[in-house]
Formats: sequence, structure tokens, C-alpha cells
Amino acid sequence: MSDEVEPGNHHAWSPNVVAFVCNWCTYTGADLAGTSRLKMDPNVRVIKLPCSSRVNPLFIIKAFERGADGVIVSGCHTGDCHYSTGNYHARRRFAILHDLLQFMGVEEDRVTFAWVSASEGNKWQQVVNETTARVQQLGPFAPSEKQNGGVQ
Amino acid sequence: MSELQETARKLLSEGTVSVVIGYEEGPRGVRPAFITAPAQADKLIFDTRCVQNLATYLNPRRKQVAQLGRAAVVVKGCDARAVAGMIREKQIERGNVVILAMRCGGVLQNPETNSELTTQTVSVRCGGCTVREPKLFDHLLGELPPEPPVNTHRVEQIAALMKMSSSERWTFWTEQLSRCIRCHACREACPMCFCVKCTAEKSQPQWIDSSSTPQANRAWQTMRVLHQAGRCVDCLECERACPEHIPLGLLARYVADSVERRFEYTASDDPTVPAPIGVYRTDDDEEFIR
Amino acid sequence: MNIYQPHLMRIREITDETVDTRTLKLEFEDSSLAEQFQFSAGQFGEYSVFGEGESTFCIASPPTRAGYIECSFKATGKVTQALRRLGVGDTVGFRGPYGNHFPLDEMKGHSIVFIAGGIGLAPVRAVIWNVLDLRDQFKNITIVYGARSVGDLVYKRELEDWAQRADVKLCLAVDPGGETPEWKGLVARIPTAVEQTVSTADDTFAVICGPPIMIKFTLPVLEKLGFPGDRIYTTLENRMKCGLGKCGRCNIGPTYVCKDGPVFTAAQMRKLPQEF
Amino acid sequence: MTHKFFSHQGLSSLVADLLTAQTRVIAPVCAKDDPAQVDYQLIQNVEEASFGVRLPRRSLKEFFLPPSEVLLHYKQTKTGVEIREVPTVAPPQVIFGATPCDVAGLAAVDKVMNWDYRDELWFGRREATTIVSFLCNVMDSTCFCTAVGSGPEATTGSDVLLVPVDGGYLAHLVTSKGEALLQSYGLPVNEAMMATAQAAQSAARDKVTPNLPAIPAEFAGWLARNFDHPVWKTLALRCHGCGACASVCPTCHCFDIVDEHESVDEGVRRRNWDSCQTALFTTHASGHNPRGSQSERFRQRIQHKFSIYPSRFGEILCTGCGRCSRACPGGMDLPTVVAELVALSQAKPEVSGQ
Repeated sequence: MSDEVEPGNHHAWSPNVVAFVCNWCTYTGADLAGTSRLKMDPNVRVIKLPCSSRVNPLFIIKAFERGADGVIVSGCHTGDCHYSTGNYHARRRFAILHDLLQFMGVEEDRVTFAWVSASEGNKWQQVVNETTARVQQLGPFAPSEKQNGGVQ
Repeated sequence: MSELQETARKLLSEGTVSVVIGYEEGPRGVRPAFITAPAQADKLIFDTRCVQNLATYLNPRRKQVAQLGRAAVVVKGCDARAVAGMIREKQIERGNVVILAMRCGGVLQNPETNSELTTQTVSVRCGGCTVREPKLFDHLLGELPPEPPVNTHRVEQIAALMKMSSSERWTFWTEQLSRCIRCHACREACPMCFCVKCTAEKSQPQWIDSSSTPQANRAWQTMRVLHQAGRCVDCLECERACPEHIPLGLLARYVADSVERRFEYTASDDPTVPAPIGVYRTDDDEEFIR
Repeated sequence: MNIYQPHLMRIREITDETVDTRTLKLEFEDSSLAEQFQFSAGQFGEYSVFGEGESTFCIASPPTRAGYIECSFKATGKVTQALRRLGVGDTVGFRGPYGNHFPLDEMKGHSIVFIAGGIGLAPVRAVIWNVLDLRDQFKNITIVYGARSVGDLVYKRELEDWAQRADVKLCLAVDPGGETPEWKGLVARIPTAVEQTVSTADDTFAVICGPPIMIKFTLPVLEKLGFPGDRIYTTLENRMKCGLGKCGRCNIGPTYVCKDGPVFTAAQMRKLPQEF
Repeated sequence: MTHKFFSHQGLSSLVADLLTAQTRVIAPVCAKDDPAQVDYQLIQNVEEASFGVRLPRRSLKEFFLPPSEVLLHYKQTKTGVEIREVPTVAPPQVIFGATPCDVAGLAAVDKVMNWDYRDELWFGRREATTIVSFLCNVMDSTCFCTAVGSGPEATTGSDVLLVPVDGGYLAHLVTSKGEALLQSYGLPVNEAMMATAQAAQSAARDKVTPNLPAIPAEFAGWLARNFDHPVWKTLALRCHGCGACASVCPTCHCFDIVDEHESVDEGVRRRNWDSCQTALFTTHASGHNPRGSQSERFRQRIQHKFSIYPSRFGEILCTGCGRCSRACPGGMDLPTVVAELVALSQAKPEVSGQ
């Protein structure tokens, strides 16, 4: 659907956002947001992983490649990792990925990194809604490449 | 006979090593030499045309080089960082290699030109070099030449790119990477690419499509440069090997800058200094995380 | 239609041979193609799962059974794993037949000894059935087949069938340690099994296929029995992409497995560079 | 063969007319990233082209065998699979300023692509293309076309060969396709022009001949007999196995075939350039690799070019362009390697094999 929309004419278009979340904090937080009936944009597809350090940068690249317009990566706050140090390692990798994506011309607002704890249903709602809104503003990701999968 | 030739001859004749990997005068400029007899040691040279990172030949994937036996390798300070990297990552043992480190005053960006080092001709990676006198060595050779001139070409290119808008940068990289034919020459020439099976060759699942498409090319180069974060020694072998002349050095340098800024780490020729990815500090910067 | 474009085929039947080996019975979607399609025992094809890629196997069914082809494969790589996920009625692609074949015409009027190990029975099976379907045109038929263990034997129902037949001499063997309490065949490796089963090379062709190590140790046995190198046939495999002599990877020195093979005599094999 | 004369202006107007008629025109163009370098590219106007400056960095093969091309589109439906064919007819195009070594490379690959089975994708493009080559005068120390049976004036594969003469070019009309292209262009030639052209051709040949002596006919047989010669073990020590040589080679044509999803139920089968220098090229699914070391893979490259292909098609699969030497990051140099092997092949039997 994203292909049919002219850039700048986004009102008919709604972004696809993929969220990679950790099993222990963010997923539980997202669950809390759901059971608390917090109103969230329906654009986000959640993929649950054991830990934020399980998020291989390739997951994010692949998500964009296969049609995502925005990505959320989220896990436990530092110090709270179920595996003690996973998110400290993840943080270093995300830092470099964050910089590199910008250097390669991916708008910073397309990728949200967030720590969301199991009790932060409200924060998850915020992350979802704000990310969706920002990506909505930016428009489809690389629309020219989505049509036929690339060069002939 | 130069100090280098003399040392090599001695190492070979005393049987300390079976092969000295160095530089020699080839049919078209300088090329790598694999000296196995003491009498051939006088072939060895070292000058500003010795651009290639010979540490690559210590990479455990080079089985046929390993078969020659214990090796001594001629390195510049920058190349010594690759040797350190391989020791750090347990690919080679420090005791199994003799490091002939050359004091270096910079090399040419394009060794075919064989000209004086100027701000135009010197390699973009030589500016501000901190390892002109390598610290990782068994033999430290040569006189210390003066500091090389600074070629600001790459720094300026990166700065110019960062001044662009996101979409302009996107267009720039899309154009550059559209030329990538996915031959993976960048990987094969890289001293720090030693994975037994590269992600790009894994097919179950196929993370990175093997065809040259904009998405797959971008995924490949992004993955590669990320995997090199904090490991890349900026020897520019990838860029030199690329048959499509893609400015891979820009990506490498940008990531190295980012690593330096965030983790206060520059590629080190000390194998005991841990690489920045794999360790952490609890107070690492997280301004980008909400 | 370019030469890389496959025909569409439907899976009609699936038979699990072992834990990881499976046989597919395939029929052309286009019924006119089914009638025209001809091949000879020993030829191979490129089978594809759309979205996963192509893989090379021999045609494991005999040309005497028209209207379908069979292939047997071990699920190891990307394509074979995907093939294994398909069910009856699913579509696969097929290009072929490619390569040379066993010289059935030359073998007519003579005896044949078939020797196979493990999944190496697949190409041999095509010839066996071809010969059995024309049984009166051949003299004695001997089959020596073995595998690492009883569980690794493929085409088990056909093995029973062959065992019942009076016009086939069948010897089954499993490696020491691979037998079960009920096992009635030999407990021996293939070279020994051949020694015990085959008594003469007179007027006889040998067809052998299996792991390289098995072939390596069986050839001397055959030579001792008096088989000349040009009466021993085997089939080789190598990584292939096109099957047409263009993609450039299946050659062993100057010999292209896809065009000069896959069927070679032991005499031809001996002349090949040792790069396979 | 007939001949015609073109002034510089005449050539320009020919190219301009083609472009006006919407014909795709490919010519050497100064590279964007390095003005000292030249690439073959589609041009929009004749000023972009820079003829006879230097050998283009990449060969012509990408216009006939793209680095990645779609072989078919598939779609999974509820009832099965639908295949959408790709066209095998290509739009007409003209290549100007091709070097004879690049064109000879196409002619060599033709034989593989027509070997029992005809590759319509390759020949669709070949047939749609008219090639106007230029007498090569841009050779450097890496070139060795005369050693492999070609030459700077070779017409193999060309439809027209242009040779510079006073005030313009003398055109050798090699094929009927070439004659058709130039039918309504050009002027008659005179004896003096023919003589000038002949002299230029000889001079060009003389310039490159000293780089490498002609490869003896017996070399192919020697290579085949010496598959296990110890020289192969050390020949490729410098080689990284990166395959840059194969990418830039006008005759390397090996390819891979892969499927790629474009969505859940649709995708393509593609043919991609591949190289015998990489380990994955021949690795079986079991993990076994018949060419497990770089020395074996480099041997394959040399054997294929100088023995295997010759045994099949009667000529060498190398046109002496020297690009592999220029592209190699490890300082491997094909003419040096070949010279070394030729010397071995000519050495007395008791010396060879030591």
C-alpha cells in the first residue's frame, strides 16, 4: 500500500513499524499497556526476543528491507537486565548502529531505541505513539525500492 | 644490506622462521614477497609504495601461507594493529609470529604514482598517525622518518556528507552501493575478516541476499562495517580490493570515529587492550536511547 | 522460454526412505509435456523450490515408467530442506534431463552387477528398474547394496521386491554395528560384500555408485575379479548451478560433469585430475 | 571487407543521429569518482564520450551478462505456482569505442553461451548490439593481447573497426551488421588512407608485442599434463581469493543462480556473477570442497583460461586486457604467472617438476 502514495501526501498512508522487544521488561510492559487498555496506534508489530542484546543489527536492516517504515528496539533499563549485562552490550552496538544509519541516510526518527520496564505501560504507549507519529511525518521508507525488489 | 634484509636473513638462516612475509619489487610496482631462503632476503624492500597490509596473510584462512611454517611479517604501525587484533581475538598466537615492525613516515594513496609524499599524494589514513613507531614488535627497524603530510580528502568528504540532508546522504550511498556486485573482495582482502562462515554465505536463513540489489548491497556493507566496528584497523585494503571502486573507507572511518567518540577507543596495536564491542561501561553514553 | 526456465511439476507421492532421505514422485503440470518427455537412466535434472533455489539430483525412476519422474534427496542444504517442507500437490520446478547416461544398449545381452552404498542407490535404481522392465534382454542381474545401518537403507519396499524375484541375485549388507537383531543380510562393508557375492567378471558390466571412499575400496575388488576399467560405470556429482556447461563450476580439469558426465567409466575416472 | 572514411565530425553526427533515434549508445566516459579513469557507460550526447584515452576499468561484459539479472518471476497462488518469463529480446544498442580485447572477450563467451544449449538472454543482447571498436592505442605494460592470439587491431567480435587516419577514421566494415549501421554515412577511402591505417595498426601491434611473447600452442597440453605440478602450491601465495580479477575480466563468465523472495508469495530467480576464486563456488552441501585451497582455485583459473577452454573451443579464454593485474590487491600479475609457467613448460624435463 505504501507504494501508491506520493511523498508529501501521507494522509492516506499509515506506516508499518516493527518493534524488537525483550521478553522480560518491554514485552511485559507492552502487555501491561494492553491490559490497561491504553490507546495505542495499531501500526506496531511486536517481535519478542529474550533480550535486547539478541537484536542483531541485521534484524533492523532486514525489517526495513522487507517493508518496515520504522523500527523500535526496546529492552530493560540498564542495571535491570534479566541476564545482568545483556543490555549494556546491546547499548554499545546500538550506539554505533544509530550513528551509522544516520551516515547512510536513514532519518534518525525512523529508529527508536528505548528502555521500557515491565511497569512502564505508559512509557510503551508513548514510545509507540510517538514513533508512529514521527514515521508518519517522514513518509514511506525508500518507496522506490519496495516495488520490484530492486534492480533489473 | 638494509637492517630489514639483514634481520630477515638472520631469522631464516638461524631457523627462527621458515618464511618472511615482506615487500619486494614486482613486475608492476611493489608486491608481497614470501622469502623462504636466506639468500633471497636482499629482495626485501620498504618504502612509501608499501601500501598493502601484509598482516592479512597471517589470517588463519590463508592455509597455504600457514603451511609454509612459522612466519615473520613486515608491518607498518597501522598493520601491526591488525596483528594485534588477530592476537586479541585468538586467531594467532603472539609467540607464533615474528613481527618486523618498520618505522614509517606514511605511504602513498596510489602506489603506482611513486611520487613524493604531499598532502595530495599521501594516503588519507596517514594523517595524524600515532603508530609511526609501532609498539608491537620483535624487531623495530629503520630510521624514523619525519611526520607525513596530512591528506584531508577523506575527512572533508565525511564532513561534506554530514552537512547533507538525510535524503541526500541516502542518494549518495544508494548510488555508490548500486555498483557493488557482491563479489565480497572487500571481505577476502580484509585482515580482520576471518569468520569461518560469513553471514553473507549463510543460507538458512538467508540474512543477506547474494544478488546485487540496492537492499542486499546496503545490508551487506552495513553488516560488514558494523562487524568491523572497533576491530577495523583502517588499512583500506577493502577499498583497494573493490573492483567497483566504492569508497568503503568512508564507512570504515566514520564508524571508527563514532567508536572513538563514544568509547574513547582507537584501533590499538596492544593486543591486551580489549576491543570496545564486547566490553562495556555502566556509564556509557545513552543520549540516543529514550 | 529461456534455457534456465523450469517446467512446473506437481508432487504426487512422498516416500520417506530414512530419517533424512525422501523420495518425491513428480508429474508434469502440462500433460502434453508429460507425453513428450524422454530421458535415459543416469541423467540428472535441476529441481527447484520457488523462492529457495535449484538443486541437482539424478532422475531416480526408470525411463521405462512414463508419465512421472522420481527424485531422492537428503535434506542438507537450503533447497533440500525446503523440498522437504513441501507436501503432496505442491509445485516444484524441473529442468532437464541433462548429461549423459548409462549405456543400456551396450549392456544388452550381458550380465550386470549393481553395487551401491547409501543414497548412491538412487541413480543405480533407475538403471535397475530399467533393466528389470526389459528383463529378457539381459543375462544375470546381481545387486549388492549396503548402508551404514539398517535404518540408512533406502527404497526398502523395492529391496523386498528384488529379494523375492528369482531373476535377481540380491545381497544386502550393513556396516558392522549397523545391524539390528532381525537383520538377515550381511554384516560387512561393500568391498567384502562384493567379494562374497560376485564370482566372475565374464560377460558382465558393473555399475557402482556410493560415497567416494566406498568406490575407492571397491574398484580394486572389481579389478581383481577381472572387470576391465571400461566395463565399470559410475556416476559423479559436483556442485552445479546450470547443468548446461555454462556456470563453470562442475568441471574436473577439462571434464565437465554436467556435459561429459555424470556417468563415467572407471577407466575415464582414472584419467581425471584428482580434484573431486 | 569494405572500408569507409569518417571525419571526426562525421562520427559525431552518426552518434548524434543514433541518440536522436532513441538508440542506446554506450561509449567510454570519464569516471565520476576519478576523472583519470574511464568506464563504458550509456551516453546521452556525444560530448560525454572520451575515445582512446585509456582502457576502461571494467570490460563490456556487463552489458551482455549483467552482474545480477532476473531469469524468471514466480508467484505462489492458491492452486500452484505461476511463472512470468523475462524477455529474451533486448532493445537495440550501439557500442562505440570498444577496445578490441573487450570485443574479443564477447566472442569467446559466445562459444560457451552457445555450447549445445543456446543462452537466449546473452544472445538476445548480443544480437541487438552493434559494436564499433577502435584500434587500441591505450595499451600499457600490463597489456598482452598479442600473446593470446588477439591484438590491438583485432576485429574478432567487432562489427566495425575504426582506425585513426588524418582528419578522421578509416572504418573496416567487418560484418553486415556493421555495414548496415554505416550504410548512409561515410566517404570512400583512398590508397593513402589505407596505408596510414595499415601503418597505425602495425605500430600499435609493435607497441604491445614486447610485453609478453606469444603463448606457444603446446602450452595448453603442458598445463593439462601438469595438473599436479608443485608450482601450483606456491604460485598463488599472494592471492587473496577475492575474485576482483574475475569481476573485471572480459572473458570470465561463471555465474550463480539463486532465488530471492520479494514478498511472501512472489519472487525472482536470478543469475549473478560468480568467481572460481571463492571457496563457496564449488563447496558441496556436505561441506566437501573439491577445490579446498586457494592454490587449487587459482590453478582452476589458469587451467580454464589456458587449457580447458582451449581444449574445448580451440582458443585461449583470455584476451590480454591486463585488467586482472591492475585490479589485484595482492600484486598477482597474470602475464608474469603465464611467463613463469611457459618457461617451466619449455624447460628440459629433468628441470621441470623439481
